[in-house]
Amino acid sequence: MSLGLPGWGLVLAAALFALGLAGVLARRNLLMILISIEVMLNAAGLAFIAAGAAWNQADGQVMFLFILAVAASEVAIGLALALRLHRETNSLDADAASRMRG
Amino acid sequence: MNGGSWNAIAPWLALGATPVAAMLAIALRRSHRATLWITVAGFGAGLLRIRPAARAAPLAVTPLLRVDGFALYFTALIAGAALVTALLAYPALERREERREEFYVLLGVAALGAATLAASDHFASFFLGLETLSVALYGLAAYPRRDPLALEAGIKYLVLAAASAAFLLLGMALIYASTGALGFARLAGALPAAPPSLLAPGAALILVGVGFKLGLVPFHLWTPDVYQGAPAPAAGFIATASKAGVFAVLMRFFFVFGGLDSWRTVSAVVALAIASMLGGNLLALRQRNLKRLLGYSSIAHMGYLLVALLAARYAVALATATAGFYFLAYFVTTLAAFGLIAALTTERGEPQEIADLRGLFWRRPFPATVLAAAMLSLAGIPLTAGFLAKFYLVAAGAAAALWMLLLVLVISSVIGLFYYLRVMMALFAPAEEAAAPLAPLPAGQGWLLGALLAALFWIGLFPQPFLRMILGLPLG
Amino acid sequence: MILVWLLAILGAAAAAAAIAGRWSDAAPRWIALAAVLADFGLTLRIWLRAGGALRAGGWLRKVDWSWIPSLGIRFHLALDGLSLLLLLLTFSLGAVAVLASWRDVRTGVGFFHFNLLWILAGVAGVFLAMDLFLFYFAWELMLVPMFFLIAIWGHERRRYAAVKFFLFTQLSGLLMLVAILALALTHRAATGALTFDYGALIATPLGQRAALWILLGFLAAFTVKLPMFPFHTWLPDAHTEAPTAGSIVLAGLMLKTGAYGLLRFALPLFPRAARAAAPWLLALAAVGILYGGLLAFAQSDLKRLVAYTSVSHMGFVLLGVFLATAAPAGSAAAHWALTGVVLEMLCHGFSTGALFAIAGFLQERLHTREMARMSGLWAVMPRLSGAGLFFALAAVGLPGLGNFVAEFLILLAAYRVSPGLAAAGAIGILVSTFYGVELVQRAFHGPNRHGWRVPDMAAREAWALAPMMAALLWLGLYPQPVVRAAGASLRQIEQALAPPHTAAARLRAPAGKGTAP
Amino acid sequence: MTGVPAIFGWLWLEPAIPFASALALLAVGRALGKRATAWLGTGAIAASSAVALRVAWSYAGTGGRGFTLPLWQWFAVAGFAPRVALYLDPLAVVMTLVVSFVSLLIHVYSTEFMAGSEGYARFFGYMNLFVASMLTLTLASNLLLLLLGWEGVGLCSYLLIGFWYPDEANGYAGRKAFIVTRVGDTALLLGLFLLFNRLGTLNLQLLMQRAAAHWAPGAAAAETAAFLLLGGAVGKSAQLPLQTWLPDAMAGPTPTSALIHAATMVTAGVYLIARTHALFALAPAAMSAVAGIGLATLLLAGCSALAQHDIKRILAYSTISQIGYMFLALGVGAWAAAIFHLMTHAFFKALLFLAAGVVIQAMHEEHDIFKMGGLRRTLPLAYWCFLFAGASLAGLPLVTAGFYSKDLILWSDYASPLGSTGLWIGALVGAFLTALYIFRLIFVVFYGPEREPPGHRPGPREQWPMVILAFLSMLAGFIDLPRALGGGDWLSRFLQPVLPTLAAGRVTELGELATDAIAGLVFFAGLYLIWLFRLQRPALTAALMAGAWPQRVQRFWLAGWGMDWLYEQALVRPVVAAARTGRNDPADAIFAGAGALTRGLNRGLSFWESGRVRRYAGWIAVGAIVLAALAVLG
Repeated sequence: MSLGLPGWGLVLAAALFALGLAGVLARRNLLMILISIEVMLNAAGLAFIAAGAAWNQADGQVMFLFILAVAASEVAIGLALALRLHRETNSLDADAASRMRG
Repeated sequence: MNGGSWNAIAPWLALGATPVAAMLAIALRRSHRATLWITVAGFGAGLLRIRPAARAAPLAVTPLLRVDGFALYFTALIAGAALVTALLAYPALERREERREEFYVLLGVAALGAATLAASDHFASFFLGLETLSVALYGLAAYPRRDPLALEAGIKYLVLAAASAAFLLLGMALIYASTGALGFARLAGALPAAPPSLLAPGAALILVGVGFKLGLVPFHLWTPDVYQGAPAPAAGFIATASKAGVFAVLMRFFFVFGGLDSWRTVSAVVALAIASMLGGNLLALRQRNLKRLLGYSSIAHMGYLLVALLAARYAVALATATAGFYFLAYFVTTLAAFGLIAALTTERGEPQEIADLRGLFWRRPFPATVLAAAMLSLAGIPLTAGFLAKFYLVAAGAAAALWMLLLVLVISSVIGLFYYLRVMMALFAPAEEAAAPLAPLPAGQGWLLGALLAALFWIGLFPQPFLRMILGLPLG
Repeated sequence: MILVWLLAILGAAAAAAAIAGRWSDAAPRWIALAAVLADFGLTLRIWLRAGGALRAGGWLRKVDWSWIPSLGIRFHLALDGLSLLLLLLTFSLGAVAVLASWRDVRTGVGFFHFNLLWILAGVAGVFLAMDLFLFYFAWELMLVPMFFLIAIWGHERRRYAAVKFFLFTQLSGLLMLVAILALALTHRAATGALTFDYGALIATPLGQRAALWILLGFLAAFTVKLPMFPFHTWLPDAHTEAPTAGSIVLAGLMLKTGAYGLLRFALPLFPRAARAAAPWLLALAAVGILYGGLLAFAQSDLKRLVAYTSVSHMGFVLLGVFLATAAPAGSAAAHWALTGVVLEMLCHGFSTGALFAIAGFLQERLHTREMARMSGLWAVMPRLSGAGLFFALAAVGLPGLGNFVAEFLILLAAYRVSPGLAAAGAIGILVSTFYGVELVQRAFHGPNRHGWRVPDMAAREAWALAPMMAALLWLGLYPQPVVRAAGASLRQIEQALAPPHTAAARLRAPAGKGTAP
Repeated sequence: MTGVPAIFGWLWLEPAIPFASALALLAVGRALGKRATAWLGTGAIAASSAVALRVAWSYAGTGGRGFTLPLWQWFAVAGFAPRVALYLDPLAVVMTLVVSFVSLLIHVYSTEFMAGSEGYARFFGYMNLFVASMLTLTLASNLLLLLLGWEGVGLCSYLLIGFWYPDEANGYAGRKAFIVTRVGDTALLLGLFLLFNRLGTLNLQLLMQRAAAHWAPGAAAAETAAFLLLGGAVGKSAQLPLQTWLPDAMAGPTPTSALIHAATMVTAGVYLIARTHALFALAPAAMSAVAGIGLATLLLAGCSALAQHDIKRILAYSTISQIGYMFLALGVGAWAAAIFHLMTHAFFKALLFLAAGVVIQAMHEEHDIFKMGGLRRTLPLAYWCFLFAGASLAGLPLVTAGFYSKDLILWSDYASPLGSTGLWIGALVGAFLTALYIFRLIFVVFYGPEREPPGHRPGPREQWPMVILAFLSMLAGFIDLPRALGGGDWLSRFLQPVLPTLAAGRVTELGELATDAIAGLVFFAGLYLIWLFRLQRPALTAALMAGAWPQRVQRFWLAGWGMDWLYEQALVRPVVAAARTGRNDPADAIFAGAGALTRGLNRGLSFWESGRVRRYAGWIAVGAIVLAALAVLG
């Protein structure tokens, strides 16, 4: 089975996505979680680029730009919240923020 | 962009201009009251532009947006919800926060995002609307600066929403890869030729993103935590506007593709519906925190709405009308409930525990009546809007012969009754068991809640004008 | 128009009572009493002026307004002989309920009467509604105030009882909603018009399978409310824990809405399906009669005992209703059974309502419902005890009191359908003796072991009970006016039950010789 | 129908007057004084009796036709249209006369007897309600109205047995009576359903005509109907197997026992069968059952009467036994003989109870005959009444009413086509037992050493009714003297339009006179034996009772042949146990289970909400996988 470059691009994107997801699940540090999310988002972006390449369209790259912008704003707010978390708990442990449950 | 187009997207423009104006005003001079009025005026303008826009509809504005009756109806709901939220938030912010004005900015941005979703006709606008909404909601959820629970809510919402957005994007990418199209209309044309090996997982991943936003089981876990941690007005907005926007785009998806059959996700949606109806209600059963309880309740309600969505396969018009009416009823009800919590907020915090409300009826009949009516409406008891909503929902389900789902709906809503009754029981507990007194109701809030209460009964008793409006605003 | 007034008076009085309750405890009571009596008078006036119209059948009064045209829903009320009788029961027991709670309820008097009147409005709405949506609306409308009545003014386990009541009735109600919609949509599929009108839906062409399923939805609601074994278990809790007025209204009226639903809707809408389901329901009815009676005998709580007697008596009602379908269409037996059902509804309303009132009066004085704490009350309150004896005997089915006539008619029909059923019912009457004399013995006879010294029946209490005594005697010795008033309505139900071909056959064959298909 | 006496239009007054007075007494009786109560209660019965007498007077000249007095349409539902209507025929005339006059006498007696008791007005209220119901029963023109009277007398019986309610034992006896008789009523009710469904009416006259027209003798429907009616009769008349309630019913005030549990109500079963005799005539098996039940009951109860200590229980068993005779008569088709015995029994048994009441009052509420003795001198009137009534009961030849009525039955047993020598011999054994137990009572109570001086002595209002009844016990027999003795059998002839006389009997070796003579011998044999054992040689009794078996038999008979025990074990306990087990409503377990299930699910699901964001994310991933799987698979 020949996937071609776009096909391999998708496979790479999926692998990156899985790595990012694994990071979200495995890391306790909020910063690391944010970075992992970034990896997931960019994996999706990579998939768009690969798909766009396959169809010879620019749309995939446009979507990637959107994703970049949005990811940046997500991280901006994420960092702000991380800052507040650190100020309140003196740590960046995401599990520390688990007072609400049940 | 011709004149018609401008007219058609005027409501969105008004919503977009509102936060900008508010930000500018804040930059000039911080005034809570002025910011509120600017916001109210902006949302009001958006609402006022709905009717002219309807005259121009249906119309595609750029490949990204489609302005039709359906989009306008949901935009009106969202703008209305934002307006009410702003008014409700005012006294609570006044009492508890030192930086109050940015709340309105975030609210405006969120409203714009939700409204964009309602009109989006393209993966790009879908994604952008969703993220505009989400990013603003993180801020709203975590708004109270001294409240660790709000922070926790914000963090949880952010991490999970961002992760689920990644799922959504990956799903879109997969579909794009298999069809080469991003706009819904073109997608519909390209679907039959597309290989299912990417399509099906792609659709499933999109469902993950949507399911997260709607709080469907098993993507619901954030819901109670965020509802509890976020300030009551923000929680109310999350419960209403954000869900309506996402549901609207889902509905349009359905409409454009003539059901989900071509997406091979019907059984997935059925599973989500059943899990959400049962899960939401079961989880709420012994909940003592009113806001968490409302969170679980919203999970169940979104499950109910999926029944309408599935019914759209067979009875599109009835199903869209159902969704429209259901959201109307749900908006009024939920805003009344959260609004009441907001209105009774003291410097110490919100009256979140059900125990805080014990015996309220005997000393403060009006707020107790509002909350009781909201509970009855959520439970779908006659006289209230919720009853007709449920009636409509069952009608849609019956028209589509979804008997299994209806049975689950019936059983789960009876389970749901149990916790609504627990709230009522607390409200009407004997006066001598009453909890500590709550904050007095500001006069403005009283009127606002009174209006919501009146609407609750009005819609429940004389729904004809609303029905006519909904039926006059079709998808198209 | 008068029908709207009946409801409007109750609604307005409810609001007035709620408002007046802020200043005065007495005002809501008088407002409620006046409203209920006014409605009673209006209804009685309709009866007195009906004359031959009653015998001719058809609607005596009707109102048909547009309500939600988009959904084909109309505000359609209509009154015939059956509704008339049940309305009279509603308003008379409503007055008793107000009188019985005169001293019983001391907190939240305004809101209490608001709820009470609201329930009565809902019940009256059920008895009048001719649009299935409106019917469901009224059906559900009475539940919330009843929930409040139990949950706020009830006894020790009121919360449990209130929630149980609400969940049972809601679950079954929702199933009926699904069935109503399925019926309306089937009708739309067949005719193109979406309507919930009784007159239109009755002609819906339905396959037997579909009819059975839809009937099951209706049955769910009606048999839970009735209640039928094994769905009765909400009833003892609700009746026991409710305040006196709540128990009276529950037993006297709310159960009747279930029976009325069966008569008005379940049978005429689905005659063939009802016939198919009849054997099962007849069996459950017989089980219920015996089960309820036996459990009543075993209770030690006075109200709980009376509650179980309701299970038993409503078993007779269910038996009668489905005998009408099991008997040959248009036969005399069907008419006996249905007439018996109507009489049983009225008599059970009075006798059980009165027993609950008496239980309430006792509780006011003794602060207990445990019969072990009573005993020998005759010595201190002979008049109240005598009244208790009277109503216990009515429950026991003593000839001369109304319940006997009702049960006799039902069992007479049962015998024609199946002697075994009649035997079960007759044994049910025997079992009623067990609990009847047990009640009298434990509460009123025996030594005054606990040395009670309490006042005998007060004038207000006598005023509440005496009319019910008179009514039971009247129904026992000369029920003919009631039989006549209900006759035409029941005939219509029977006609709906007759499949078209047998209806035609009946025209040819001599009267009363119709045969079942 | 020309020439209907105008008084018949007032027939309704017979039950109505007692009913009205009962209502008045029960509603406002407490406000009345004792004097007014007594006047109202007794006066109403007197008025009713006067009407009965006047009606009977007029009736005598009508030649035995039946008259129906329709009062109102009870209800009319699709062909089922019972009327409230009274029916007058010779049987009804005899019954109303007996009922109202015995009632009147007992009411007069009661005004004194009950003077010291609580609830004077309540007593007369119940008693008058009883009389009203009993008259309704006897005058009813259809079975439904008859049932009304039937249940009404049952109710009054229940209320009067438990009249002294503070004693729980009385309440128990009352409930037992009510429930046991209602067991029989259940059968009766079914009988009514059957009759109406088959014959289309409940009107007694029509019913009998149609039964004869529709059913051949021995038809299954006729048999079933007759058996079902018999069930009701057996319950009300305390015959096997439902006789157990009557001895306990003696807990009621003695006038009640005299009126309800001896003279009138308990004979309602006899009346019912006589009333529906045309139906029974079509049901040979049922007839045999009636005779068999009668014989078995009279023997069993006679034996039990012999073993009792309690003066009223002896009389109760005697009543059961005597009604057994009536059933025996009915069973062989000697309808008039049954009614004749019903009448004479009403007189002498009422008298026995009234006299027993005097004894009990004198003995300070002592019921045990072995604690009495020698009362012959101190209570002469009671003694003489016992002697007269006892002789009548046991059938002292020629001079007592009981002799004639019982001999008519004995002879019918022998001579009837349905009769047999076996039945006759059984009945003779019963007569022997009767002489034994009643003179045992008389000898123990009135002879021997005086144990205790009597307290209360009867006043005139107690004495006069007893005297009148004593006369009737002796003389009432002469209204139906057998022709063999030169009599006119006036009663039989009066009843003949309703109750046909015996069909031509089998060829008999023995004539009626011979059977009479044998019965007389049996009486004297019994009298001698008990005289020997009780008065002449009391040591014989002691010697006899020293054995283990006689004692065992005595205990067995004392306990009424163990039937109470048997029912307790076989019926009462299982039912009560079932009810107690089910007390908390087993059906609720289904719903409690559903509730527990939802609570369990809630607990289970709540672990999901761990509060940890990374676990939440993990669930999103799991959900994504599940959804993708669902999408890919279908």
